[in-house]
Amino acid sequence: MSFKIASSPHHHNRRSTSSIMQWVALACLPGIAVQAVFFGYGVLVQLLLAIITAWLAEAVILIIRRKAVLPRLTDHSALVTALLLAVSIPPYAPWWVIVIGTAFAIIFVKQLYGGLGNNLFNPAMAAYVLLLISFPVQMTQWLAPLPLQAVTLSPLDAFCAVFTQFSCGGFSIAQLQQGIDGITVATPLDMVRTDLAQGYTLTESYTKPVFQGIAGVGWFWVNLAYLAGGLLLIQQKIISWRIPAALLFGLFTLSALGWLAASDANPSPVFHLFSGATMLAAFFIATDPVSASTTDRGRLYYGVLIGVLVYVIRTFGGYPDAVAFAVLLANMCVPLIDYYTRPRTYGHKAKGSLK
Amino acid sequence: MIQHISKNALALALVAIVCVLVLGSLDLLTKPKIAEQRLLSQLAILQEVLPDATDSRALLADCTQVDAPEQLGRSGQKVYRWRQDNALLAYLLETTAPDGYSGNIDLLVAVSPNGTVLGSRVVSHQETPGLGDKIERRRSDWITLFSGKSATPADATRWAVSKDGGEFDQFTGATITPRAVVNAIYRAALYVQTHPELALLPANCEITP
Amino acid sequence: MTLMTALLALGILALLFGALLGYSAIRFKVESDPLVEQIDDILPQTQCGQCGYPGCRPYAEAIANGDEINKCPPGGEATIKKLAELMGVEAKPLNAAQEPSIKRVAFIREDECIGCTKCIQACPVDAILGASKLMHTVIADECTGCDLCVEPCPVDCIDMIPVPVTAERWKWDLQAIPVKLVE
Amino acid sequence: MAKIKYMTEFLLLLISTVLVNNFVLVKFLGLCPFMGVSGKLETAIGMSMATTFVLTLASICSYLVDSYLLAPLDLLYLRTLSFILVIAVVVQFTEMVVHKTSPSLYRLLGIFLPLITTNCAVLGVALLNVNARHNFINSALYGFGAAVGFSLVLILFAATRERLAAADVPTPFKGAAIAMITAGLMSLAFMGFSGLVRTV
Amino acid sequence: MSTVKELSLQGLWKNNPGLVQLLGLCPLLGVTNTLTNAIGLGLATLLVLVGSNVVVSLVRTQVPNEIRIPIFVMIIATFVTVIQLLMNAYTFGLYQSLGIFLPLIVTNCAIIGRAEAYASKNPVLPSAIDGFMMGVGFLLVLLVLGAMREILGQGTLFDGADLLLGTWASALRIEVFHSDNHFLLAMLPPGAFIGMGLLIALKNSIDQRQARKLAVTKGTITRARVTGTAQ
Amino acid sequence: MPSLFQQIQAGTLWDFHGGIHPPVRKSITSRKPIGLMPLPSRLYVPFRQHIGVSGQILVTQGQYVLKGQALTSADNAMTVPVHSPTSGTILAITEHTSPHPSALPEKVFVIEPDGLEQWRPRQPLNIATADQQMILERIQDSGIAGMGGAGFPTHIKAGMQQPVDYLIVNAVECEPYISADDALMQEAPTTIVKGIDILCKLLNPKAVLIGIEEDKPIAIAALKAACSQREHYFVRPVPVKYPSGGEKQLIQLLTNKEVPAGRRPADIGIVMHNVGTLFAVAQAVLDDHPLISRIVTVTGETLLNPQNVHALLGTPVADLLSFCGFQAEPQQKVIMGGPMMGFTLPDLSVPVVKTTNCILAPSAQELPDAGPELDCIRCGACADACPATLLPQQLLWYSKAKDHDKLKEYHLSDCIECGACAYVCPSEIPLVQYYRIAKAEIREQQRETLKAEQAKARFEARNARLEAEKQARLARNQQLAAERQQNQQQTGAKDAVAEALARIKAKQAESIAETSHDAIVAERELKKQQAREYQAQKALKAATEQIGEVDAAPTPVSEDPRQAAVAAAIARAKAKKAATEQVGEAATAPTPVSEDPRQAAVAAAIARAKAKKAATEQVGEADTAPTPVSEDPRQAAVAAAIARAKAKKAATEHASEQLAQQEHDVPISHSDTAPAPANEDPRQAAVAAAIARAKARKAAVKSEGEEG
Ligand SMILES: Cc1cc2nc3c(=O)[nH]c(=O)nc-3n(C[C@H](O)[C@H](O)[C@H](O)COP(=O)(O)O)c2cc1C
Ligand SMILES: Cc1cc2nc3c(=O)[nH]c(=O)nc-3n(C[C@H](O)[C@H](O)[C@H](O)COP(=O)(O)O)c2cc1C
Ligand SMILES: Cc1cc2nc3c(=O)[nH]c(=O)nc-3n(C[C@H](O)[C@H](O)[C@H](O)COP(=O)(O)O)c2cc1C
Ligand SMILES: Cc1cc2nc3c(=O)[nH]c(=O)nc-3n(C[C@H](O)[C@H](O)[C@H](O)CO)c2cc1C
Ligand code: SF4
Ligand code: SF4
Ligand code: SF4
Ligand code: SF4
Ligand code: FES
Repeated sequence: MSFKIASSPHHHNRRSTSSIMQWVALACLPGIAVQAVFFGYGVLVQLLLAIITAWLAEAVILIIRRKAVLPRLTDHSALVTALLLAVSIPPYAPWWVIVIGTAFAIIFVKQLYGGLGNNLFNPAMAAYVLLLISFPVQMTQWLAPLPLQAVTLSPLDAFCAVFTQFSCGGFSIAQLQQGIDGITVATPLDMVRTDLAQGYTLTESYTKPVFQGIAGVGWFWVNLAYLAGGLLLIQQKIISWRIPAALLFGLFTLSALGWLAASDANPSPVFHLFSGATMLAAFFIATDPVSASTTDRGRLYYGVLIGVLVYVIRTFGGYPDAVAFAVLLANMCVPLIDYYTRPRTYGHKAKGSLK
Repeated sequence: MIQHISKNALALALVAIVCVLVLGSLDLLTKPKIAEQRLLSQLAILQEVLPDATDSRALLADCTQVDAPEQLGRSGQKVYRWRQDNALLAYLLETTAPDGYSGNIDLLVAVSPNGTVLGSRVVSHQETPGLGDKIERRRSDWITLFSGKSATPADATRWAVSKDGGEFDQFTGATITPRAVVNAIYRAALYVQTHPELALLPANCEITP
Repeated sequence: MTLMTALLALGILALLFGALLGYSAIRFKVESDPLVEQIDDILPQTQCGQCGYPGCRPYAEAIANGDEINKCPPGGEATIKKLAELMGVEAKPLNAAQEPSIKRVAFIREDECIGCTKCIQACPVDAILGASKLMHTVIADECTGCDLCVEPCPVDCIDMIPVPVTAERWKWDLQAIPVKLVE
Repeated sequence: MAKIKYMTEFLLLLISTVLVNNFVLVKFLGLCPFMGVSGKLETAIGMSMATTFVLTLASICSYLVDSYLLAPLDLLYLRTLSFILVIAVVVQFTEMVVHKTSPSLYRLLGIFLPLITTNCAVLGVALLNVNARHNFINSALYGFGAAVGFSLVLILFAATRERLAAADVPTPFKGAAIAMITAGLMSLAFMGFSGLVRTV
Repeated sequence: MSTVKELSLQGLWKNNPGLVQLLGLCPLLGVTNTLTNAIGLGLATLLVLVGSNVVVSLVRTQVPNEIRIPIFVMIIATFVTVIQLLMNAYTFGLYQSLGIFLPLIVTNCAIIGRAEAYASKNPVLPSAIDGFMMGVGFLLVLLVLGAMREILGQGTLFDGADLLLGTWASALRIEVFHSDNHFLLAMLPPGAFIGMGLLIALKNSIDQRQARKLAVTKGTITRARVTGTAQ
Repeated sequence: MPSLFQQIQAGTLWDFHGGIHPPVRKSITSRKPIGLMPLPSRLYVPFRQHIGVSGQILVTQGQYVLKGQALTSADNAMTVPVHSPTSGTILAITEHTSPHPSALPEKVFVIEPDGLEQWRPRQPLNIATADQQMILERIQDSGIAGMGGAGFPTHIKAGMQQPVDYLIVNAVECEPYISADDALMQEAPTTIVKGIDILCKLLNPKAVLIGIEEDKPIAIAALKAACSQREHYFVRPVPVKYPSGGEKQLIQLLTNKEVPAGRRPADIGIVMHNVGTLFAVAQAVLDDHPLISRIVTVTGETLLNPQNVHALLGTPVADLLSFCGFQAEPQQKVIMGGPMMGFTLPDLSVPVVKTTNCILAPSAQELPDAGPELDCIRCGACADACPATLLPQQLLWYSKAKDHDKLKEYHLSDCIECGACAYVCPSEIPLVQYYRIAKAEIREQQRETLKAEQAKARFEARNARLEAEKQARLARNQQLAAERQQNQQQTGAKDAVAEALARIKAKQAESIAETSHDAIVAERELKKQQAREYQAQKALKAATEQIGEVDAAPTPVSEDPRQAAVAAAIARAKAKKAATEQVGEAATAPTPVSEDPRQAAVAAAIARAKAKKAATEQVGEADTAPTPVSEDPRQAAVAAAIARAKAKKAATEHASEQLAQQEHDVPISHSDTAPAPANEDPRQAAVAAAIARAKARKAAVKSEGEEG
């Protein structure tokens, strides 16, 4: 008879890393669905491409590094990365954009640091920024939301558009970008930025068709869907409430201040909270456990920092949506935040207290 | 102690003197050449905008600074005047588009006194590389489109990007930059037309080193 | 003419600066800092000479004078890391090809020992005790495992044996526990 | 009113040097110490303090030398020579004084002082000040801002590298290579600040 | 002769100022967006390195210790200014595009580092060789990085060679591939850092492969070690 | 705001950070009566079953022992004896697999029971008349060590001189499965309360707090009833949460106090005892019933009849399991202790000891193996669960990187190895395992640095000595040369002035040589002294840093051994000097040593002769009465060692005491307080061992000769 040797504890609760990642992916689904409805099926094609690329890239690197491939592929972290990147880029960006982005995320930002858990930066967001500054044209190809689309695309069209930049019917992306009124439609955030830069007031800007609804057509619903998914994650105790709350708090406070000071030059807090990638960022991106702060106090600082940066860059910076930059900048600060927010260990005096 | 100090001091001074000697002599040798190079480089830009200008040195000297922030983007812009046989053939204006995507776009525009654009170049800008930077001559020919276009106050609709119904193409995904450039050039051309006294202002630019 | 002014200006400037530095060199003189001591404290004090110096202290002096920090195999990566930190340089991989092996101590097979005392002379830390012409023995606790005594022994009766594992020293290596069959 | 205008101008200058045109990540100045002394947080903090001190002092000194010695005498070609002389002397003098007067301070930043002479950022600040024709206050502020920007990224980078030290980085990338890539990603993040301060 | 070999090996590979010592990084990253810039700055640095090494080595015995550094930097600054003046006079375009990095050769840590570490301790000839080899090592890194970034970032090689060599050289410009979508990242600061990181990693992995091969052929035992297991 | 004491009296409970709620599974055994086991065929009683040093053996192989008879003696404060669990014969005193995760062999008494259960005479104490000293001695002599897990000698905790505010009785039993204390409380609440009474008499606390988890209603009722007469005994049901039974956690739970890091609860006026310990105390004092048995929970799905068993110490686990109907699976895990903190057994012959509260033989579905270890995703679940408010993911990170400084910064030493973090980790990382390895490495490294310091001192001393010898030789050579020159000059009949000069020179050389030699010797002494002081200072520093450890008796511990060490070291230095001088002379017999080569040769010959003689006979004598053959260095060494040995016995005792404590407790730098004795001891031991080996060899040769 032989005996098994193991080290204590001999008992584990059974929520595994891969199931956590699966939950995250699951919680994304409402958001993805709304995105697909409002902005076309391109997002699904992008998703497919991203996931395949992510798996391939991960597998190749693991094989080169002589590590077990299967356990690491099935932890599904690459899947989440791919998913979050795919929903961040314009749905009809050419196929090589998402391929380059995902490969960069997995290879450079994740695996070069040693793989899951070792990376300092959020892979999806680093890849997004890379794509944004490398291929600004493709990365600003947002189509008009469904109610405003002059031409609606079938799922098949989506494939054609992503791979050839023309719909199967032969419309170019530039044509597709034109709304029903023949005017190219940018995202509401971009529009606000552009119009303010052009010297319009917000009231003037809001008359445009993109701004129907609380925060622009479609975007409000997208954000709402991600909010719902995020609340599910909190309820499942997969993410802690601290980061999203702090982030939204930071963004809300600053934008409220700005709005109260000059409501015609600064969009309302609600607009900020429900535009662009705010909710996605708050619940899915800023909460990436690997690159976020891990201490309770640190998470609050980290969230507020992102919120503030988002507002500052959206308002004063050169980019319409600032989530990716803000997250990366905050990632940079995480080691320092973590270091200075260590909790007081049992039996030790609090740092700085003269007890 | 004094000895030690003076030894140090003298050593350092000696090295300094040797170095200065070397550099001073080299400076004397190269000074004319450098001055010439500098002049040439300044002329090169002017010449690009106004290829026909022959005696560019005179052009460089015949320069006045004007304060018209409304029309030329900021105050203290230089206006060079190209004259041949005492006839004023063209102005070269520094102008600035204040409403670029990420900041000011500095331009040099050559305009004939009757408001026809003879040439234009972007001198500096902060537009997004790959998107807004197609206004550079290095990146595309777009900026040369303006040569030969005339501008009158009545032309306002024509002087716009095609998206706004004008005759200048914007580039994909970036309308703001072209819009800003078009407007700036238009304003500069109008400014020349509405300010004939420009020709008479004394040359008062300090020569940039 | 400008050359003259240049010479004068910079010459005087340099003269002043030189004087300033010369003065402060005397005025603010400080004795050398005890770097060697600090380095020596980091070295493992095995005194094995594998670094190419006769003992740790000479190597410490050499490091202070700019030698590489990666020459001490017994110290291993940890020592290199600490030295790198102290000296403010990048840590380098260990120089020697082999990693430091598991800890060993010398053991004299006493019935073969002829008592020639060669090992005593070789031992850098006086960890060998014995009577001349009789047997010698190694005080296991004082032996640093440098193996310097192995070579001089004319009858090859010194072995380097792994330090025995005791419950206190035991390292919770699960692989090391034999999985036994019990009837 | 004018005061407010000045204050905002100063603030913008500071933001621009610290964040938008960060010396290390955007302008590529002072990279050697950025790479060299970022291994440990404590050393990075020491280096930051030393650099801040020297950088501010050096930009002041070089401003003085430039506008009261070189410019009047028309010796502009001696700029590099005289600036670096000033910097080297300032640095060495500071080091000696600190070494003697405050051993604790010396332990904190003494060993970094000699390194600063060869920090491009110092000479860079002096030259950029001259190029941008900053006045006295702006020169000092620019030097200070550059130093703060340098310190900020140095300290962040050091904390990051401490975490990196324990990461399971593939062997060829261990050490300098992954540090470079990290710096690259940091610089990627810093691109987010571009356009924050519009050139006036 | 073997010192020449050793010095070359050190400068070009083992102790390469850019890849190993991580010195002179600012110009290395700052001016490598085109190959032409890289060559220009590399050559300038090479000249300064050789010159300053020779002069430092010549005066090394006369220099009082506490003003050593000021003297060295002055020597270096002189060389740099000489080159600056010459470039200004004869390759004005390049002078402009190298910008501030030209005077910054003075503080290129690699140069003062060599002056301190080698030239101030060795006679003239080896110092000159050391300077040359280090300079060439540095130049090579500049070249590789410059080529990498230029190809990726704008699809060309030797863009703007005329700035360095005169108008005839614009013929040198090679369009490696043409595409509307260049990988802009390569031209921007992040690209410089990442490219450099990749180069260092490449060198490391070559070294490691070499070391592994060496270990196999040479065996590892360096010292007689008797390690029986008695008892 | 009521005072803390009022709050405690009023029954306020506090909370501690973290904690987990694993399924408890106690009902399997808690409602069943305690099983009584038949006598096993063999009992394996380890010498040492507590933290500390084992006592001196009192019995010999083959001896008949009575039930309760002491097998070892408690000759030292950190020692508690072990007793024979039943009457029978000592079959052997040998090595046997230890109940320790390492499963390394340790010394045991193997006892064959005779089935008669004959007790030794028993003398119960009258608690009313007995004084404290007597009670404490009785507790110690009865072999009582903490039964809550750590096995710390109870008499030390009970004999504390510091004022005690609260005696906390740990009846929490928070680990899943275990119900041994529960069963005991149901069975014998009054005895437990008597135990509390005894400790109250010893410690005189303001209040007694009995912490017990809410899911043990019967035990709570029983204890409440038993305590009803005593108004300062408070039974405090606490919420079910693991690890509320941890000492520090329970203190925080019941009193809202924290034990400062590196200190003992005693420092904040608290003493905690497990209920089992109190029961044992009552039995020992009132019945003179030493600790020879305990209740062990034997449970798990592979058992037909899981139950609490009253087991004799020394009972092999195999017997216990088969008593409960063990049906092993092919790949069976058998855990000694609970599922959270217990360790697996590699073999079932391991005996039950004083700290064994549970034997768990789960089926594979019941407690499945941990899955493959994935990468830490820094989710922070571990930090949320850690009762010590540590950052386990950070500790993991630095444990992997072997960054010991950082581990210290992140307070690895405050980890109580409760396993809560590993329980919640989604990546199934065996966190505790990493910490244990890291802790072992840190300990090892501390030992190494200590050793390195000693090695350095010795190396320097040796260098100084070699240098001195070289100087001396040089001086001699010079002198000889001068003499030769003189002779030559004399024969050559040079002028007198030169001759005189030469003489003066020679003389000078001589005196220089002499003085310098003396100086060097003195300097060497000085250096050694400095080295020792250096070490001592370091030790002192380390000691003050960790004052917590030594505070029980700080002065004697930190002072005594040092003095002894200095004295010993001086003695050793002298002995060594003599020894090495003789080695030099006798072994190489070099001419420069003596001026007259002939004389030297004679001396060498004598030495050789004596050495030969020594080789044949003196080995046996050495340890009893060293023959005054002063040339023999080994003898000198032996003599010195023996001389030292006595002078230092006290010191070594201290040292080993501390060593024993370190085994349990992380901060090893403790032993810095007595570095010299630690390195002194082995020397003595080595010589002794060598002699023993020589003896054995001689005996072997002899017997061979006799046979042959
Ligand atoms: C990161 C980023 C950089 C951009 N840079 C520019 C730019 O430099 N110039 C420009 O005109 N538009 C730029 N844009 C695009 C504008 O935001 C906007 O999409 C566009 O100009 C709207 O005009 P259009 O659709 O009418 O072309 C950029 C957009 C993004 C997201
Ligand atoms: C995580 C952990 C859990 C513990 N749980 C209990 C427990 O449930 N019951 C108990 O008596 N001791 C428990 N202990 C041991 C106590 O900390 C403490 O050692 C004991 O109560 C002291 O009493 P003793 O000296 O009588 O053994 C636990 C220790 C740890 C580290
Ligand atoms: C090395 C060591 C020294 C101790 N010294 C004392 C002491 O002086 N006084 C005391 O009351 N308890 C002392 N203890 C007992 C502990 O405080 C604690 O009760 C014991 O370790 C059991 O706790 P546990 O099972 O939770 O680990 C000591 C324990 C150890 C390990
Ligand atoms: C709540 C949660 C959020 C996540 N967010 C991201 C994300 O924003 N970007 C990303 O690349 N991966 C994300 N991941 C997946 C995973 O953590 C990521 O791939 C690691 O950063 C890779 O080391 C997330 C995972 C979880 C559990
Ligand atoms: S190699 Fe040996 S002698 Fe040299 S420093 Fe290391 S331990 Fe000491
Ligand atoms: S060297 Fe060998 S033979 Fe000689 S004394 Fe030492 S062990 Fe004995
Ligand atoms: S619970 Fe596990 S995966 Fe989560 S942070 Fe802790 S160690 Fe990492
Ligand atoms: S084992 Fe240590 S780190 Fe883990 S939860 Fe328990 S005390 Fe905290
Ligand atoms: S080259 Fe070294 S700091 Fe710039």
